[in-house]
Amino acid sequence: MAVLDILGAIITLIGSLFLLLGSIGILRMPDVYNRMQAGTKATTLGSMMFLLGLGISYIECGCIGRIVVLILFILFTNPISSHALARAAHHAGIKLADVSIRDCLKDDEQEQKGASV
Amino acid sequence: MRYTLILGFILFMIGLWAMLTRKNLFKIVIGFSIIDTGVHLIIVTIGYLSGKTAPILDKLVTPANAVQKVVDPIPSALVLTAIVIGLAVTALMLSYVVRLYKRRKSLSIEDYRELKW
Amino acid sequence: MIKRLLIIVVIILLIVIFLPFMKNVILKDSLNELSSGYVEKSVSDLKTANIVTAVVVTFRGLDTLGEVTVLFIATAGVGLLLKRKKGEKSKKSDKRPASEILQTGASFLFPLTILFGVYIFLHGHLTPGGGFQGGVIIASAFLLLLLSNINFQFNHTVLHWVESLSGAFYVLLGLLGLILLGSFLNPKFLPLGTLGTLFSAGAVPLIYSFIGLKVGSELSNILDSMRGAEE
Amino acid sequence: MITVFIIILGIIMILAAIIAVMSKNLLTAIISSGVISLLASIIYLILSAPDVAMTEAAIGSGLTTIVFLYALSRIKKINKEIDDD
Repeated sequence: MAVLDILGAIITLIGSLFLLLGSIGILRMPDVYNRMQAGTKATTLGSMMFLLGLGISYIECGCIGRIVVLILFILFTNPISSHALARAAHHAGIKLADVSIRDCLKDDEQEQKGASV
Repeated sequence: MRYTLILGFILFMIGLWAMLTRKNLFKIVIGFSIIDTGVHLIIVTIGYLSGKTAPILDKLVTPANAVQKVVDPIPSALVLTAIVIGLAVTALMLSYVVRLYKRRKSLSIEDYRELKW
Repeated sequence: MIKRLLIIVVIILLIVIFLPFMKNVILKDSLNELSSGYVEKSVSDLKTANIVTAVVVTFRGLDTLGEVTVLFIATAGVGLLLKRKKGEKSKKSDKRPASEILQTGASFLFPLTILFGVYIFLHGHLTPGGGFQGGVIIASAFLLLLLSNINFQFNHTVLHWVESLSGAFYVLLGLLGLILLGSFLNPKFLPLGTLGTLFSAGAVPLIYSFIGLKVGSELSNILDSMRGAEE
Repeated sequence: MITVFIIILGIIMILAAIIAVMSKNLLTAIISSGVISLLASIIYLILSAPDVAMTEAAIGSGLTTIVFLYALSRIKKINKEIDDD
Protein backbone atom coordinates (compact mmCIF):
# COMPACT_ATOMS: atom_id res chain seq x y z
CA MET A 1 0.00 0.00 0.00
CA ALA A 2 2.80 2.38 0.88
CA VAL A 3 4.34 2.00 -2.57
CA LEU A 4 1.06 2.91 -4.22
CA ASP A 5 0.66 5.86 -1.88
CA ILE A 6 4.09 7.24 -2.79
CA LEU A 7 3.53 6.60 -6.50
CA GLY A 8 0.19 8.41 -6.39
CA ALA A 9 1.70 11.31 -4.48
CA ILE A 10 4.51 11.68 -7.04
CA ILE A 11 2.08 11.64 -9.98
CA THR A 12 -0.16 14.20 -8.23
CA LEU A 13 2.87 16.40 -7.58
CA ILE A 14 3.93 16.29 -11.25
CA GLY A 15 0.36 17.10 -12.28
CA SER A 16 0.19 20.11 -9.98
CA LEU A 17 3.58 21.24 -11.32
CA PHE A 18 2.09 21.24 -14.83
CA LEU A 19 -0.90 23.23 -13.55
CA LEU A 20 1.47 25.77 -11.98
CA LEU A 21 3.45 26.06 -15.23
CA GLY A 22 0.21 26.56 -17.14
CA SER A 23 -0.87 29.40 -14.88
CA ILE A 24 2.57 31.03 -15.14
CA GLY A 25 2.24 30.72 -18.92
CA ILE A 26 -1.15 32.48 -18.83
CA LEU A 27 0.52 35.39 -17.01
CA ARG A 28 3.67 35.58 -19.13
CA MET A 29 2.61 34.87 -22.72
CA PRO A 30 2.33 37.84 -25.10
CA ASP A 31 -1.10 37.44 -26.74
CA VAL A 32 -4.46 35.68 -26.43
CA TYR A 33 -3.60 32.69 -28.59
CA ASN A 34 -0.36 31.85 -26.85
CA ARG A 35 -2.05 32.22 -23.49
CA MET A 36 -4.81 29.91 -24.58
CA GLN A 37 -2.27 27.34 -25.66
CA ALA A 38 -0.53 27.49 -22.29
CA GLY A 39 -3.87 27.34 -20.51
CA THR A 40 -5.01 24.30 -22.47
CA LYS A 41 -2.06 22.02 -23.11
CA ALA A 42 -0.51 22.30 -19.68
CA THR A 43 -3.77 22.14 -17.74
CA THR A 44 -5.11 19.17 -19.71
CA LEU A 45 -2.06 17.10 -18.89
CA GLY A 46 -1.88 18.54 -15.39
CA SER A 47 -5.45 17.78 -14.39
CA MET A 48 -5.29 14.32 -15.97
CA MET A 49 -2.19 13.43 -13.95
CA PHE A 50 -3.69 14.99 -10.83
CA LEU A 51 -6.81 12.82 -11.09
CA LEU A 52 -4.77 9.73 -11.91
CA GLY A 53 -2.56 10.26 -8.87
CA LEU A 54 -5.60 10.68 -6.63
CA GLY A 55 -7.09 7.47 -8.03
CA ILE A 56 -3.88 5.55 -7.38
CA SER A 57 -3.41 6.74 -3.83
CA TYR A 58 -7.05 6.09 -2.89
CA ILE A 59 -7.24 2.82 -4.80
CA GLU A 60 -9.17 1.08 -2.01
CA CYS A 61 -12.28 3.26 -2.54
CA GLY A 62 -12.83 1.66 -5.96
CA CYS A 63 -13.33 4.90 -7.85
CA ILE A 64 -10.58 4.32 -10.43
CA GLY A 65 -13.21 3.55 -13.11
CA ARG A 66 -14.92 6.87 -12.56
CA ILE A 67 -11.56 8.64 -12.68
CA VAL A 68 -10.75 7.03 -16.03
CA VAL A 69 -14.10 8.27 -17.37
CA LEU A 70 -13.33 11.76 -16.02
CA ILE A 71 -9.90 11.74 -17.66
CA LEU A 72 -11.44 10.75 -21.00
CA PHE A 73 -13.99 13.53 -20.64
CA ILE A 74 -11.30 16.13 -19.92
CA LEU A 75 -9.19 14.83 -22.80
CA PHE A 76 -12.16 15.24 -25.10
CA THR A 77 -13.74 18.53 -24.04
CA ASN A 78 -10.73 20.69 -23.17
CA PRO A 79 -9.19 20.95 -26.67
CA ILE A 80 -12.59 21.44 -28.32
CA SER A 81 -13.59 24.28 -26.03
CA SER A 82 -10.21 25.93 -26.42
CA HIS A 83 -10.45 25.60 -30.20
CA ALA A 84 -13.89 27.25 -30.18
CA LEU A 85 -12.58 30.08 -27.99
CA ALA A 86 -9.55 30.69 -30.19
CA ARG A 87 -11.65 30.70 -33.34
CA ALA A 88 -14.11 33.15 -31.79
CA ALA A 89 -11.22 35.39 -30.72
CA HIS A 90 -9.82 35.31 -34.26
CA HIS A 91 -13.25 36.15 -35.66
CA ALA A 92 -13.62 39.03 -33.21
CA GLY A 93 -10.45 40.53 -34.68
CA ILE A 94 -8.03 40.22 -31.79
CA LYS A 95 -4.52 40.86 -33.13
CA LEU A 96 -1.67 38.41 -32.90
CA ALA A 97 1.45 39.37 -31.01
CA ASP A 98 4.02 41.38 -32.93
CA VAL A 99 6.57 38.60 -32.88
CA SER A 100 4.33 36.02 -34.57
CA ILE A 101 4.98 35.42 -38.26
CA ARG A 102 2.22 33.17 -39.60
CA ASP A 103 -1.59 33.33 -39.55
CA CYS A 104 -2.80 30.25 -41.38
CA LEU A 105 -6.49 30.68 -40.48
CA LYS A 106 -6.53 34.12 -42.12
CA ASP A 107 -4.89 32.73 -45.26
CA ASP A 108 -7.43 29.90 -45.36
CA GLU A 109 -10.37 32.26 -44.98
CA GLN A 110 -9.09 34.53 -47.76
CA GLU A 111 -8.56 31.51 -49.99
CA GLN A 112 -12.13 30.35 -49.37
CA LYS A 113 -13.47 33.81 -50.05
CA GLY A 114 -11.51 33.91 -53.29
CA ALA A 115 -12.83 30.47 -54.28
CA SER A 116 -16.45 31.37 -53.63
CA VAL A 117 -16.34 34.71 -55.46
CA MET B 1 -19.10 29.66 9.80
CA ARG B 2 -20.28 33.10 10.82
CA TYR B 3 -18.27 34.45 7.88
CA THR B 4 -20.54 32.94 5.25
CA LEU B 5 -23.51 34.45 7.08
CA ILE B 6 -21.90 37.90 6.85
CA LEU B 7 -20.96 37.23 3.22
CA GLY B 8 -24.54 36.37 2.35
CA PHE B 9 -25.74 39.52 4.10
CA ILE B 10 -23.26 41.73 2.20
CA LEU B 11 -24.26 40.14 -1.11
CA PHE B 12 -27.92 40.73 -0.28
CA MET B 13 -27.21 44.41 0.45
CA ILE B 14 -25.17 44.88 -2.76
CA GLY B 15 -27.96 43.32 -4.80
CA LEU B 16 -30.61 45.47 -3.13
CA TRP B 17 -28.55 48.60 -3.72
CA ALA B 18 -28.15 47.64 -7.38
CA MET B 19 -31.87 47.11 -7.77
CA LEU B 20 -32.66 50.48 -6.20
CA THR B 21 -30.07 52.71 -7.83
CA ARG B 22 -29.24 51.33 -11.27
CA LYS B 23 -31.09 52.66 -14.32
CA ASN B 24 -30.35 49.83 -16.73
CA LEU B 25 -32.94 47.04 -16.79
CA PHE B 26 -30.23 44.39 -17.17
CA LYS B 27 -28.47 45.68 -14.08
CA ILE B 28 -31.70 45.36 -12.11
CA VAL B 29 -32.03 41.71 -13.13
CA ILE B 30 -28.37 41.11 -12.22
CA GLY B 31 -29.07 42.68 -8.82
CA PHE B 32 -31.95 40.27 -8.39
CA SER B 33 -29.72 37.27 -9.11
CA ILE B 34 -27.10 38.54 -6.63
CA ILE B 35 -29.82 38.80 -3.96
CA ASP B 36 -30.79 35.22 -4.81
CA THR B 37 -27.25 33.97 -4.21
CA GLY B 38 -27.00 35.84 -0.92
CA VAL B 39 -30.25 34.44 0.44
CA HIS B 40 -29.33 30.89 -0.56
CA LEU B 41 -25.97 31.28 1.17
CA ILE B 42 -27.66 32.40 4.40
CA ILE B 43 -30.15 29.53 4.37
CA VAL B 44 -27.48 26.89 3.74
CA THR B 45 -25.32 28.36 6.51
CA ILE B 46 -28.16 28.14 9.00
CA GLY B 47 -28.43 24.42 8.27
CA TYR B 48 -24.71 23.82 8.74
CA LEU B 49 -23.46 22.10 11.87
CA SER B 50 -19.73 22.42 12.43
CA GLY B 51 -17.69 19.26 12.10
CA LYS B 52 -20.42 17.17 10.47
CA THR B 53 -20.61 15.71 6.99
CA ALA B 54 -23.06 15.75 4.11
CA PRO B 55 -26.40 13.97 4.64
CA ILE B 56 -25.51 10.95 2.51
CA LEU B 57 -24.96 7.50 3.94
CA ASP B 58 -21.69 5.75 3.12
CA LYS B 59 -19.01 3.76 4.90
CA LEU B 60 -18.44 6.33 7.64
CA VAL B 61 -22.05 7.43 8.09
CA THR B 62 -23.94 4.27 8.94
CA PRO B 63 -27.69 4.07 9.62
CA ALA B 64 -26.93 3.65 13.33
CA ASN B 65 -24.97 6.90 13.84
CA ALA B 66 -26.51 9.00 11.05
CA VAL B 67 -28.29 11.40 13.41
CA GLN B 68 -25.05 12.35 15.16
CA LYS B 69 -22.99 12.69 11.99
CA VAL B 70 -24.92 14.63 9.34
CA VAL B 71 -25.87 18.27 8.79
CA ASP B 72 -29.45 19.46 8.53
CA PRO B 73 -30.95 18.18 5.23
CA ILE B 74 -34.01 20.46 5.13
CA PRO B 75 -32.29 23.76 4.15
CA SER B 76 -30.39 21.92 1.40
CA ALA B 77 -33.64 20.55 0.00
CA LEU B 78 -35.32 23.95 0.10
CA VAL B 79 -32.40 25.75 -1.54
CA LEU B 80 -32.24 23.05 -4.23
CA THR B 81 -35.71 23.91 -5.44
CA ALA B 82 -35.19 27.65 -4.91
CA ILE B 83 -32.20 27.72 -7.28
CA VAL B 84 -34.17 26.12 -10.12
CA ILE B 85 -37.05 28.53 -9.57
CA GLY B 86 -34.51 31.38 -9.54
CA LEU B 87 -33.40 30.47 -13.07
CA ALA B 88 -36.99 30.33 -14.34
CA VAL B 89 -37.85 33.68 -12.77
CA THR B 90 -34.68 35.28 -14.16
CA ALA B 91 -35.58 34.00 -17.63
CA LEU B 92 -39.09 35.42 -17.25
CA MET B 93 -37.70 38.83 -16.20
CA LEU B 94 -35.27 38.86 -19.10
CA SER B 95 -38.01 38.03 -21.57
CA TYR B 96 -39.95 41.02 -20.20
CA VAL B 97 -36.82 43.14 -20.76
CA VAL B 98 -36.56 41.97 -24.38
CA ARG B 99 -40.25 42.62 -24.92
CA LEU B 100 -40.06 46.13 -23.43
CA TYR B 101 -37.02 46.90 -25.54
CA LYS B 102 -38.86 45.82 -28.68
CA ARG B 103 -41.69 48.22 -27.85
CA ARG B 104 -39.78 51.29 -26.64
CA LYS B 105 -36.15 50.79 -27.88
CA SER B 106 -34.67 51.76 -24.56
CA LEU B 107 -33.04 49.90 -21.69
CA SER B 108 -33.24 52.76 -19.19
CA ILE B 109 -35.94 52.44 -16.55
CA GLU B 110 -36.48 56.22 -16.66
CA ASP B 111 -38.15 55.94 -20.06
CA TYR B 112 -40.96 53.81 -18.68
CA ARG B 113 -42.97 56.36 -16.71
CA GLU B 114 -46.57 55.25 -17.20
CA LEU B 115 -46.98 54.22 -13.58
CA LYS B 116 -44.67 56.84 -12.13
CA TRP B 117 -46.05 59.29 -9.61
CA MET C 1 -31.93 64.13 -4.78
CA ILE C 2 -34.74 63.15 -2.44
CA LYS C 3 -34.91 59.77 -4.13
CA ARG C 4 -31.22 59.09 -3.58
CA LEU C 5 -31.51 60.13 0.06
CA LEU C 6 -34.49 57.85 0.48
CA ILE C 7 -32.58 54.90 -0.96
CA ILE C 8 -29.64 55.47 1.37
CA VAL C 9 -32.00 55.75 4.35
CA VAL C 10 -33.74 52.51 3.38
CA ILE C 11 -30.47 50.62 3.05
CA ILE C 12 -29.11 51.94 6.35
CA LEU C 13 -32.40 51.07 8.04
CA LEU C 14 -32.23 47.51 6.69
CA ILE C 15 -28.65 47.15 7.89
CA VAL C 16 -29.61 48.45 11.34
CA ILE C 17 -32.52 46.04 11.53
CA PHE C 18 -30.74 42.94 10.27
CA LEU C 19 -27.26 43.34 11.77
CA PRO C 20 -28.30 42.39 15.34
CA PHE C 21 -30.05 39.38 13.89
CA MET C 22 -26.87 38.40 12.07
CA LYS C 23 -24.86 38.87 15.26
CA ASN C 24 -27.17 36.97 17.56
CA VAL C 25 -28.13 34.08 15.34
CA ILE C 26 -27.40 30.88 17.23
CA LEU C 27 -25.55 28.34 15.14
CA LYS C 28 -26.72 25.05 16.60
CA ASP C 29 -24.50 22.07 17.14
CA SER C 30 -27.07 19.28 16.92
CA LEU C 31 -30.08 18.53 14.74
CA ASN C 32 -33.45 19.76 15.89
CA GLU C 33 -36.35 17.39 16.40
CA LEU C 34 -37.85 17.66 12.92
CA SER C 35 -34.57 17.13 11.11
CA SER C 36 -33.46 14.20 13.22
CA GLY C 37 -36.90 12.67 12.73
CA TYR C 38 -36.48 13.06 8.96
CA VAL C 39 -33.01 11.50 9.07
CA GLU C 40 -34.19 8.50 11.11
CA LYS C 41 -37.32 8.00 9.01
CA SER C 42 -35.50 8.22 5.69
CA VAL C 43 -32.99 5.61 6.81
CA SER C 44 -35.38 3.18 8.46
CA ASP C 45 -38.65 3.61 6.57
CA LEU C 46 -37.56 4.60 3.08
CA LYS C 47 -34.04 3.19 2.72
CA THR C 48 -32.69 6.15 0.75
CA ALA C 49 -28.98 6.71 1.21
CA ASN C 50 -29.25 10.38 0.21
CA ILE C 51 -31.38 12.05 2.85
CA VAL C 52 -31.87 15.24 0.82
CA THR C 53 -33.61 13.17 -1.85
CA ALA C 54 -35.93 11.68 0.75
CA VAL C 55 -36.83 15.18 1.95
CA VAL C 56 -37.36 16.57 -1.57
CA VAL C 57 -39.36 13.66 -2.96
CA THR C 58 -41.34 12.38 0.00
CA PHE C 59 -41.43 14.46 3.17
CA ARG C 60 -41.62 17.75 1.28
CA GLY C 61 -43.16 16.24 -1.84
CA LEU C 62 -45.99 18.76 -2.06
CA ASP C 63 -43.44 21.61 -2.08
CA THR C 64 -41.70 19.95 -5.01
CA LEU C 65 -45.01 19.57 -6.84
CA GLY C 66 -45.65 23.28 -6.35
CA GLU C 67 -42.14 24.07 -7.50
CA VAL C 68 -42.57 22.09 -10.70
CA THR C 69 -45.83 23.97 -11.27
CA VAL C 70 -44.06 27.32 -10.84
CA LEU C 71 -41.41 26.18 -13.31
CA PHE C 72 -44.12 25.23 -15.80
CA ILE C 73 -45.86 28.59 -15.45
CA ALA C 74 -42.58 30.48 -15.87
CA THR C 75 -41.76 28.47 -19.00
CA ALA C 76 -45.19 29.19 -20.43
CA GLY C 77 -44.68 32.89 -19.65
CA VAL C 78 -41.31 33.01 -21.40
CA GLY C 79 -42.73 31.23 -24.43
CA LEU C 80 -45.72 33.56 -24.56
CA LEU C 81 -43.68 36.75 -24.22
CA LEU C 82 -41.07 35.87 -26.80
CA LYS C 83 -43.44 34.35 -29.35
CA ARG C 84 -42.76 35.44 -32.88
CA LYS C 85 -45.80 36.69 -34.75
CA LYS C 86 -46.83 34.83 -37.89
CA GLY C 87 -45.96 37.41 -40.52
CA GLU C 88 -42.82 38.59 -38.80
CA LYS C 89 -40.02 36.62 -40.41
CA SER C 90 -36.52 37.10 -39.13
CA LYS C 91 -33.83 37.79 -41.67
CA LYS C 92 -31.39 35.12 -42.67
CA SER C 93 -28.80 35.12 -39.93
CA ASP C 94 -25.34 36.16 -41.02
CA LYS C 95 -23.61 34.06 -38.39
CA ARG C 96 -20.94 31.83 -39.76
CA PRO C 97 -21.32 28.12 -39.09
CA ALA C 98 -19.27 26.44 -36.38
CA SER C 99 -16.09 24.71 -37.41
CA GLU C 100 -15.86 21.05 -38.35
CA ILE C 101 -14.12 20.11 -35.11
CA LEU C 102 -16.79 21.71 -32.94
CA GLN C 103 -19.68 20.15 -34.83
CA THR C 104 -18.18 16.66 -34.72
CA GLY C 105 -17.26 17.03 -31.07
CA ALA C 106 -20.72 18.29 -30.15
CA SER C 107 -22.49 15.46 -31.96
CA PHE C 108 -20.23 13.00 -30.16
CA LEU C 109 -20.64 14.61 -26.75
CA PHE C 110 -24.41 15.06 -26.91
CA PRO C 111 -25.42 11.43 -26.23
CA LEU C 112 -22.74 11.12 -23.56
CA THR C 113 -24.07 14.18 -21.77
CA ILE C 114 -27.65 12.88 -21.96
CA LEU C 115 -26.41 9.57 -20.55
CA PHE C 116 -24.68 11.40 -17.72
CA GLY C 117 -27.87 13.30 -16.90
CA VAL C 118 -29.89 10.08 -16.83
CA TYR C 119 -27.23 8.50 -14.58
CA ILE C 120 -27.47 11.46 -12.21
CA PHE C 121 -31.22 11.26 -11.78
CA LEU C 122 -31.40 7.48 -11.62
CA HIS C 123 -28.83 7.47 -8.82
CA GLY C 124 -30.44 10.38 -7.01
CA HIS C 125 -31.27 8.26 -3.97
CA LEU C 126 -27.72 6.93 -3.59
CA THR C 127 -25.28 9.71 -4.46
CA PRO C 128 -25.48 13.51 -4.54
CA GLY C 129 -27.70 14.57 -7.37
CA GLY C 130 -31.22 13.87 -8.47
CA GLY C 131 -33.95 15.04 -10.74
CA PHE C 132 -33.14 18.74 -10.71
CA GLN C 133 -29.41 18.32 -11.34
CA GLY C 134 -29.99 15.63 -13.97
CA GLY C 135 -32.58 17.79 -15.70
CA VAL C 136 -30.16 20.72 -15.81
CA ILE C 137 -27.47 18.50 -17.33
CA ILE C 138 -29.92 17.29 -20.00
CA ALA C 139 -30.81 20.91 -20.77
CA SER C 140 -27.12 21.76 -21.12
CA ALA C 141 -26.73 18.88 -23.58
CA PHE C 142 -29.41 20.50 -25.73
CA LEU C 143 -27.65 23.83 -25.24
CA LEU C 144 -24.52 22.25 -26.73
CA LEU C 145 -26.49 21.37 -29.85
CA LEU C 146 -28.04 24.84 -30.01
CA LEU C 147 -24.65 26.51 -29.78
CA SER C 148 -22.74 24.28 -32.15
CA ASN C 149 -25.33 24.06 -34.92
CA ILE C 150 -26.95 27.33 -35.93
CA ASN C 151 -29.67 25.66 -37.96
CA PHE C 152 -30.71 23.27 -35.22
CA GLN C 153 -34.47 23.15 -34.61
CA PHE C 154 -36.14 21.47 -31.67
CA ASN C 155 -38.82 18.95 -32.42
CA HIS C 156 -41.45 20.79 -30.42
CA THR C 157 -44.05 18.02 -30.57
CA VAL C 158 -41.75 15.51 -28.89
CA LEU C 159 -40.62 18.10 -26.34
CA HIS C 160 -44.19 18.98 -25.37
CA TRP C 161 -45.19 15.33 -25.14
CA VAL C 162 -42.22 14.49 -22.91
CA GLU C 163 -42.99 17.47 -20.71
CA SER C 164 -46.72 16.81 -20.33
CA LEU C 165 -46.40 13.04 -19.94
CA SER C 166 -43.68 13.24 -17.30
CA GLY C 167 -45.71 15.79 -15.33
CA ALA C 168 -48.81 13.63 -15.60
CA PHE C 169 -46.97 10.49 -14.53
CA TYR C 170 -45.49 12.35 -11.56
CA VAL C 171 -48.96 13.26 -10.32
CA LEU C 172 -50.23 9.75 -11.14
CA LEU C 173 -47.53 8.14 -9.00
CA GLY C 174 -48.54 10.47 -6.19
CA LEU C 175 -52.19 9.47 -6.61
CA LEU C 176 -51.18 5.80 -6.64
CA GLY C 177 -49.65 6.32 -3.21
CA LEU C 178 -52.88 8.00 -2.11
CA ILE C 179 -55.04 5.12 -3.33
CA LEU C 180 -52.86 2.22 -2.18
CA LEU C 181 -51.42 3.55 1.07
CA GLY C 182 -53.60 6.50 1.99
CA SER C 183 -51.18 9.40 1.64
CA PHE C 184 -50.22 11.50 -1.38
CA LEU C 185 -46.76 10.84 -2.89
CA ASN C 186 -46.12 7.88 -0.62
CA PRO C 187 -43.42 5.85 -2.43
CA LYS C 188 -43.71 2.69 -0.37
CA PHE C 189 -46.08 0.86 -2.72
CA LEU C 190 -43.04 -0.65 -4.48
CA PRO C 191 -40.72 -3.03 -2.59
CA LEU C 192 -38.16 -1.13 -0.53
CA GLY C 193 -35.15 -3.35 -1.18
CA THR C 194 -31.87 -3.03 0.67
CA LEU C 195 -30.13 0.22 1.47
CA GLY C 196 -27.54 1.28 -1.09
CA THR C 197 -28.65 -0.65 -4.17
CA LEU C 198 -30.12 0.82 -7.35
CA PHE C 199 -33.51 -0.88 -6.97
CA SER C 200 -34.33 0.35 -3.51
CA ALA C 201 -36.30 3.09 -1.77
CA GLY C 202 -39.65 2.15 -3.31
CA ALA C 203 -40.83 4.53 -6.00
CA VAL C 204 -38.38 7.35 -5.12
CA PRO C 205 -36.08 6.84 -8.17
CA LEU C 206 -39.11 6.59 -10.44
CA ILE C 207 -40.64 9.83 -9.16
CA TYR C 208 -37.31 11.62 -9.32
CA SER C 209 -36.78 10.41 -12.90
CA PHE C 210 -40.08 11.96 -13.95
CA ILE C 211 -39.13 15.20 -12.18
CA GLY C 212 -35.79 15.10 -14.00
CA LEU C 213 -37.41 14.63 -17.43
CA LYS C 214 -39.86 17.44 -16.73
CA VAL C 215 -37.19 19.88 -15.52
CA GLY C 216 -34.92 19.00 -18.45
CA SER C 217 -37.58 19.52 -21.10
CA GLU C 218 -38.80 22.74 -19.49
CA LEU C 219 -35.33 24.26 -19.23
CA SER C 220 -34.59 23.26 -22.85
CA ASN C 221 -37.82 24.99 -23.79
CA ILE C 222 -36.74 28.17 -21.95
CA LEU C 223 -33.37 28.11 -23.74
CA ASP C 224 -35.04 27.62 -27.11
CA SER C 225 -37.46 30.51 -26.52
CA MET C 226 -34.69 32.81 -25.30
CA ARG C 227 -32.58 32.05 -28.36
CA GLY C 228 -35.42 32.99 -30.68
CA ALA C 229 -36.39 30.90 -33.67
CA GLU C 230 -34.20 31.36 -36.72
CA GLU C 231 -36.42 30.70 -39.69
CA MET D 1 -7.17 27.09 7.35
CA ILE D 2 -10.65 26.58 5.92
CA THR D 3 -11.68 29.91 7.46
CA VAL D 4 -8.93 31.76 5.59
CA PHE D 5 -10.05 30.06 2.39
CA ILE D 6 -13.65 31.15 2.96
CA ILE D 7 -12.55 34.72 3.67
CA ILE D 8 -10.51 34.88 0.44
CA LEU D 9 -13.42 33.45 -1.56
CA GLY D 10 -15.76 35.94 0.09
CA ILE D 11 -13.56 38.91 -0.79
CA ILE D 12 -13.40 37.79 -4.43
CA MET D 13 -17.18 37.33 -4.46
CA ILE D 14 -17.82 40.80 -3.06
CA LEU D 15 -15.41 42.33 -5.59
CA ALA D 16 -17.15 40.46 -8.40
CA ALA D 17 -20.53 41.69 -7.14
CA ILE D 18 -19.30 45.30 -7.11
CA ILE D 19 -17.88 44.91 -10.63
CA ALA D 20 -21.18 43.37 -11.77
CA VAL D 21 -23.10 46.34 -10.41
CA MET D 22 -20.76 49.20 -11.36
CA SER D 23 -19.37 48.13 -14.72
CA LYS D 24 -20.45 50.12 -17.77
CA ASN D 25 -20.02 47.10 -20.05
CA LEU D 26 -22.99 44.74 -19.82
CA LEU D 27 -20.93 41.73 -20.93
CA THR D 28 -18.49 42.23 -18.04
CA ALA D 29 -21.39 42.56 -15.62
CA ILE D 30 -22.99 39.31 -16.82
CA ILE D 31 -19.75 37.34 -16.65
CA SER D 32 -18.92 38.56 -13.16
CA SER D 33 -22.39 37.69 -11.92
CA GLY D 34 -21.64 34.17 -13.21
CA VAL D 35 -18.36 34.19 -11.26
CA ILE D 36 -20.28 34.94 -8.04
CA SER D 37 -22.41 31.83 -8.52
CA LEU D 38 -19.41 29.65 -9.35
CA LEU D 39 -17.60 30.69 -6.17
CA ALA D 40 -20.79 30.28 -4.15
CA SER D 41 -20.93 26.65 -5.27
CA ILE D 42 -17.45 26.08 -3.77
CA ILE D 43 -18.70 27.55 -0.49
CA TYR D 44 -21.70 25.20 -0.53
CA LEU D 45 -19.26 22.32 -0.93
CA ILE D 46 -17.35 23.51 2.14
CA LEU D 47 -20.65 23.82 4.05
CA SER D 48 -21.19 20.09 3.22
CA ALA D 49 -24.19 20.49 0.93
CA PRO D 50 -22.99 18.72 -2.26
CA ASP D 51 -26.47 18.58 -3.81
CA VAL D 52 -26.81 22.35 -3.64
CA ALA D 53 -23.25 22.79 -4.92
CA MET D 54 -23.99 20.71 -8.02
CA THR D 55 -27.18 22.60 -8.76
CA GLU D 56 -25.60 26.00 -8.24
CA ALA D 57 -22.59 25.16 -10.41
CA ALA D 58 -24.78 23.94 -13.25
CA ILE D 59 -27.55 26.53 -13.06
CA GLY D 60 -26.05 29.63 -11.50
CA SER D 61 -22.89 29.81 -13.52
CA GLY D 62 -23.98 27.87 -16.61
CA LEU D 63 -27.57 28.32 -17.64
CA THR D 64 -28.21 31.72 -16.03
CA THR D 65 -25.22 33.24 -17.82
CA ILE D 66 -26.37 31.71 -21.09
CA VAL D 67 -29.90 33.06 -20.62
CA PHE D 68 -28.49 36.55 -19.95
CA LEU D 69 -26.26 36.34 -23.02
CA TYR D 70 -29.15 35.21 -25.23
CA ALA D 71 -31.22 38.18 -24.03
CA LEU D 72 -28.30 40.54 -24.74
CA SER D 73 -27.82 39.13 -28.23
CA ARG D 74 -31.54 39.48 -28.95
CA ILE D 75 -31.41 43.12 -27.94
CA LYS D 76 -28.42 43.66 -30.23
CA LYS D 77 -30.36 41.95 -33.03
CA ILE D 78 -33.34 44.28 -32.52
CA ASN D 79 -30.92 47.22 -32.70
CA LYS D 80 -29.51 45.93 -35.96
CA GLU D 81 -32.97 45.55 -37.48
CA ILE D 82 -33.70 49.19 -36.62
CA ASP D 83 -30.46 50.29 -38.23
CA ASP D 84 -31.25 48.35 -41.38
CA ASP D 85 -34.75 49.81 -41.81
